[in-house]
Amino acid sequence: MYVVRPVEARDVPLLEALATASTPGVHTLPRTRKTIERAVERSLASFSAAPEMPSEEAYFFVMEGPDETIAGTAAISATAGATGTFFAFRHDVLSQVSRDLNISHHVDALSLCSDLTSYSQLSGFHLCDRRAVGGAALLSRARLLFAAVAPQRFSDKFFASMSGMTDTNGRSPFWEALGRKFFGMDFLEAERMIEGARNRTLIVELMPHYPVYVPLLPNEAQAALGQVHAEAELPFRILSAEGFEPDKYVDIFDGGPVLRAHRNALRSFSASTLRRAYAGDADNAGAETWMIATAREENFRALLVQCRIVELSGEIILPQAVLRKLELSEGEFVLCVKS
Amino acid sequence: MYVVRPVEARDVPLLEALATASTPGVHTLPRTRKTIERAVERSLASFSAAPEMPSEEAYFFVMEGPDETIAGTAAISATAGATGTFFAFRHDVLSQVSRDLNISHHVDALSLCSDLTSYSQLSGFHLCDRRAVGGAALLSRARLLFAAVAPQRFSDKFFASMSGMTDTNGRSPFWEALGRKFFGMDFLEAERMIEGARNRTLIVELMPHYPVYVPLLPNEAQAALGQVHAEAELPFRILSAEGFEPDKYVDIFDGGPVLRAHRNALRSFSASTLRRAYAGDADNAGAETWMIATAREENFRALLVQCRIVELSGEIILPQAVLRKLELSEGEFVLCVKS
Amino acid sequence: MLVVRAIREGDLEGLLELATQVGPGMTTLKPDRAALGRRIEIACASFAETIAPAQRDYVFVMEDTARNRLAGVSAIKSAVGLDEPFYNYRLGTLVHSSNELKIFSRMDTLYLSNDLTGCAELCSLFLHPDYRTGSNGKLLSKCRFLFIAQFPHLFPEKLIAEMRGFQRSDGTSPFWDSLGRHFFKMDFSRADDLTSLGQKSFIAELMPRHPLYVAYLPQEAQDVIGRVHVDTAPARHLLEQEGMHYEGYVDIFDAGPVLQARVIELRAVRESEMATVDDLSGDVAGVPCLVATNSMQQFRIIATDAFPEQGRIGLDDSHQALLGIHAGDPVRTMALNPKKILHA
Amino acid sequence: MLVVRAIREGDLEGLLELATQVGPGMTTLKPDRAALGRRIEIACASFAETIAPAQRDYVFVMEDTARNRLAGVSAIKSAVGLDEPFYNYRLGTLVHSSNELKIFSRMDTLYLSNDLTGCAELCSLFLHPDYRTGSNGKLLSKCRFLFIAQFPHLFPEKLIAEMRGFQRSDGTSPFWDSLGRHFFKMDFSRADDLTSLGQKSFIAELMPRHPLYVAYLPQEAQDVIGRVHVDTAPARHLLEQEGMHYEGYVDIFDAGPVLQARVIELRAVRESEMATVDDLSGDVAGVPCLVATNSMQQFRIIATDAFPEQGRIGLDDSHQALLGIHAGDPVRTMALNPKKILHA
Repeated sequence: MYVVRPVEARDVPLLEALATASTPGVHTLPRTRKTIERAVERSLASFSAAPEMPSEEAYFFVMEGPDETIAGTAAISATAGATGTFFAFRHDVLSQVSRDLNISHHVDALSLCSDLTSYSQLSGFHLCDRRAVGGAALLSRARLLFAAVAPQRFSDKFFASMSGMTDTNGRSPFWEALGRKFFGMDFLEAERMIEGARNRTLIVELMPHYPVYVPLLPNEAQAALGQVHAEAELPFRILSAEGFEPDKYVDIFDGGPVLRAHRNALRSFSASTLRRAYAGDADNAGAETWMIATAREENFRALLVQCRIVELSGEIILPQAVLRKLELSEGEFVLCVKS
Repeated sequence: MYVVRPVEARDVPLLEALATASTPGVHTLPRTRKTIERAVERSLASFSAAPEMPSEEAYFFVMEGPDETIAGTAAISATAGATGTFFAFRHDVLSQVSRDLNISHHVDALSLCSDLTSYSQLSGFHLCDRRAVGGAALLSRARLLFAAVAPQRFSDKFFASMSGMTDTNGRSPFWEALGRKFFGMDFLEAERMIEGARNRTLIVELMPHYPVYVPLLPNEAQAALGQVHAEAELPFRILSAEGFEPDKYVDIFDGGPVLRAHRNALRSFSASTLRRAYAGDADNAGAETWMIATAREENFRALLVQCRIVELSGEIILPQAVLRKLELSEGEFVLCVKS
Repeated sequence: MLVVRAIREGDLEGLLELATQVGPGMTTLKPDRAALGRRIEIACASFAETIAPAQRDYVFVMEDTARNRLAGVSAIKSAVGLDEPFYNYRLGTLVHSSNELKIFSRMDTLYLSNDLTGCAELCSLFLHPDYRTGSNGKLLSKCRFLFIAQFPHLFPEKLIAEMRGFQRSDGTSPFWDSLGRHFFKMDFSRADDLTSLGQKSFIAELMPRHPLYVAYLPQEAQDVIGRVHVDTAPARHLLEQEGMHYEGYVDIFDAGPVLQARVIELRAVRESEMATVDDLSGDVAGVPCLVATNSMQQFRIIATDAFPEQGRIGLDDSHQALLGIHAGDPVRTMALNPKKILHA
Repeated sequence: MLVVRAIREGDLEGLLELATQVGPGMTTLKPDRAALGRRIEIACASFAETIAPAQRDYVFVMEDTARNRLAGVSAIKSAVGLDEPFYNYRLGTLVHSSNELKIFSRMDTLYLSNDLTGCAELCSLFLHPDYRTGSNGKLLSKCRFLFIAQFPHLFPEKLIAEMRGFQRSDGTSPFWDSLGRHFFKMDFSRADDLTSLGQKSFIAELMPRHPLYVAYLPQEAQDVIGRVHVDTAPARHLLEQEGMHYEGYVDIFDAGPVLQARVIELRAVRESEMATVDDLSGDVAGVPCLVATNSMQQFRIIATDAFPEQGRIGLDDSHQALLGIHAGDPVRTMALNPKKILHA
């Protein structure tokens, strides 16, 4: 049974071991002991804070496998910009018209923008154990269930930037056509220097302030625009099912798509229900898989369970083992959404 | 009883008489015999066309008063750009950062954009008879009921540009600060030359292609940004109640707000129901005002009626006089939405 | 004997014949009788000073007096861009730097501009192939500088000349292929045809209006910015000798350079001198000189060896006749070639 | 007797004393011993040619040899903007025209640019109030042009000088109030202080980056673009005499003009001449001249009446001593004042 819970200080050594095994450039995970420690500390401080408005908080979750090892990580920031400004390219359509030649056409252009700064940002999704694929959706969506439990900690708009196309050497055709001209370094080197962040001042110092005309990009870069990395297909599918949509924003470094949603469009918000949990051996005839999360902000837990929910009842009957995993007493509230 | 119906050729003389009485600069009505005739012809052609996709069609409606005079007009275009490109200012927030001085701020800027080109556009709302204010909502919303009846004729996104602030002399502070610099003429003169259109090539020839920094505008122009003209407050309220919202677009000439909505957010679409109409003297206890439109594309009619609707029934009982006004036989479908 | 002089009404046939020799690529000199007639009319009104200075178009023809035939043509337009917008790209610099990453990049940037609006322009230079020898090309090109030196008050502060840009041997343009083509779905020769119909401004409406980093273009296109067509290199050299230079303005289609100069810095304005004509018989050792009359309507100029000194210049009868002057008359003169290229 | 010469290590005390007289507004000449010490070190390395040409900072001092005291200072930086981005606004033109409405508007536009990156800059001119008489100011300013004429190969193509912009009588700037202030919530003097700490580039990060139509600004601000502070008008005039001119680049804060020139077009480069020194006793009628040594490390220059002709120049013992030369030595010389302003 997989359980998603907030990261704890004792997780640092395991996280460090896992970071070295992941594909560079694809994940926005911290990679060194120091940055991992910083991320964990920040998460602990965020969970214990009681913000009136979303601000600098960053919540870091881990998924425990049946053997209590860490099977994956996922994070969510209260605001993408935190103390800075979050940059993305907005894919605009510019109109060019010549009446006398009777020609009119539209030119695609990418403009550096800070539109997403105040959004809450999903990041750091990483499934360490490939066998844990059954828990992938739990890992990704648990963050949103937490947001549904504690909406005052988050914006009402969310996004997740999907890793863009790179080749097996970590070379990004989009970066070659754009970022390299301004940074003068490899994609992976740039990602390492900037630690995956998109809210740093050096972005405004180095990236172009004028629209980038898409037709001027090499074909290879145009083809990569808005395309997800093979390793990001799973999170892309999960978030799409949750209600996210790619529209007009792409990542400034690798051109990967930014998925956006208003919380009203997300199943964790619009299709979840609050119920009182009781222990029992429920009738499993016609059981479905449900995602169940504690309705409390501290000591948050989420997991998957097979059960049958009675529509008009305000209750849910869960096995005693599940209640124990969730650290729940009978009669406490849980948030339930169909998996 | 007010009835909204498509304009007919016989309406031209009356429309001409009404045009001269309306406030210049506030309405996008045709004003001369020739332009009125052209608008009417275009509307007749649009209603009789069977477009597979929204294109150049422009539908022109009139509201008949009890005495069969014309009490108001309203129009809706299938696509705002028609054969051209519809221009608006997008109100962007640009981010300026200096890390070393530890200063970061946001600057508002207006960018000429063509984002609204493929939207369907509401326009030409004009209540000629001030006593007809009770029919104002009918006049405005009937266009959307028609769109709900014939959705294939329209985009799934709609907007309406509200007239911006002008003083009693028709002087627009926003125009003085911007348009005048490029057109070198008065606001009313420019509106007359361009006939209220925002999809003409001369706009791209004359208006600035670079962002206009809002802080550089005189205070008076900044104050007018996104503000509606006193005469547009009524349509503004009606459309707001229907589900429209002002967000980040403003008119390029007078800075008036552009209201936008996806059709799913509009009551005419989401809160309307299709019912079979039957004649009868309905029980008027607990009656409410309903807007009723014919569910047919040709010979469209819409009006207001007091009646009580039975929730789970697929029928509606209407007075014989109403059926006659709608030119309906018993058992035919109508679209109903609460007023 | 060759003389360059202000064009006259009667030159239409001769000009038309010249124009048939020009071939494509020179937009202002098509063999179109009506157009050339209108141009001569404006030119005559310009020399007669019956139209405003900014509207003038001074057209000069080279006449072979022995054969009574026109050998070449050149012109100065007093001001460009006053009727139709005059577009160029301007090459600028933007620096992107980050102390944190120790990055300092100096990026070339192209700006679509109308900065050259109102400048005078050298244009329409064409020398008949039969006459492409000796100093004829220099006379036909440089006559315009002496004209400007004679009447500097009639010209704006700046003078420009558009040079044809680099083309591949097959006539295609690497710059066009990398930039214009994406915004204007047609090939270079069609675009070129449209400009020759004077429709340049409409094309510019379709070009990108926001500043463009040169680094976005392929290397081949970057390399030809400001480079002239191989056939145009000698013409560029002549103009550079006279003080014109490339300052980063280029053609929006082929990135050919615009040469420019402030009028007061032209060699002709700095170095040309007035002299009084003396009779001369027999040969005298001299240096190649340009000698021009002081009159506007009777502007005539020749290239000949002479030795102007202390405000006097000796010219024999035949040269005086070519210029339509006599001993005692004033002329403006300048060495045909600059003494040296300064620090070049 | 006054001579201008290359600065030396031993000039620190004298320079510091001068700097205390400067007052606010000159960012490169603050009375800061450590900073001035570093500057002298770089200047000495520049004259000794032990650092690369682009890093050099040639500082000249005017010495009163009788009183063994420094009377003034001036400098040439070899290249600006190579360590910190160097920002200006550039005034350009955009034409908006519509045939249909018969509108043709020519709009001035400001572009934030780093175009002047790499140019040499005249800077740090200060003359002690006790010496503000006669030709001293001219000598102190113009010495730099003769230095450039002597060593043109060490300089880039362009030379610039930033002029202080217009201020109201209360010290406020109409241009700042209309533009910078909106993007940078502080007053002009605070912004000016920050730039004097060398933090200009950070401020520029906050300025609008998209092209700006000048017409957006109030008339008062439009009117001062390219206008100098009233106290700076004489300095501007001196530089313009030498061939520098305003080409549309202005300061991002106060819109003061940047004067610029191509080095090969400077009067000193065109007109200065080499001459051999002859002994002279007694007065000779002459014109005010600048006379400079040919040495870099021992560069010395004076202003005196002289009559250079045919490659010879007579100088008496005292002037030879000031320059540290003897009869038979070569010098570079040029009339202190231009013969006439060309067509101005």
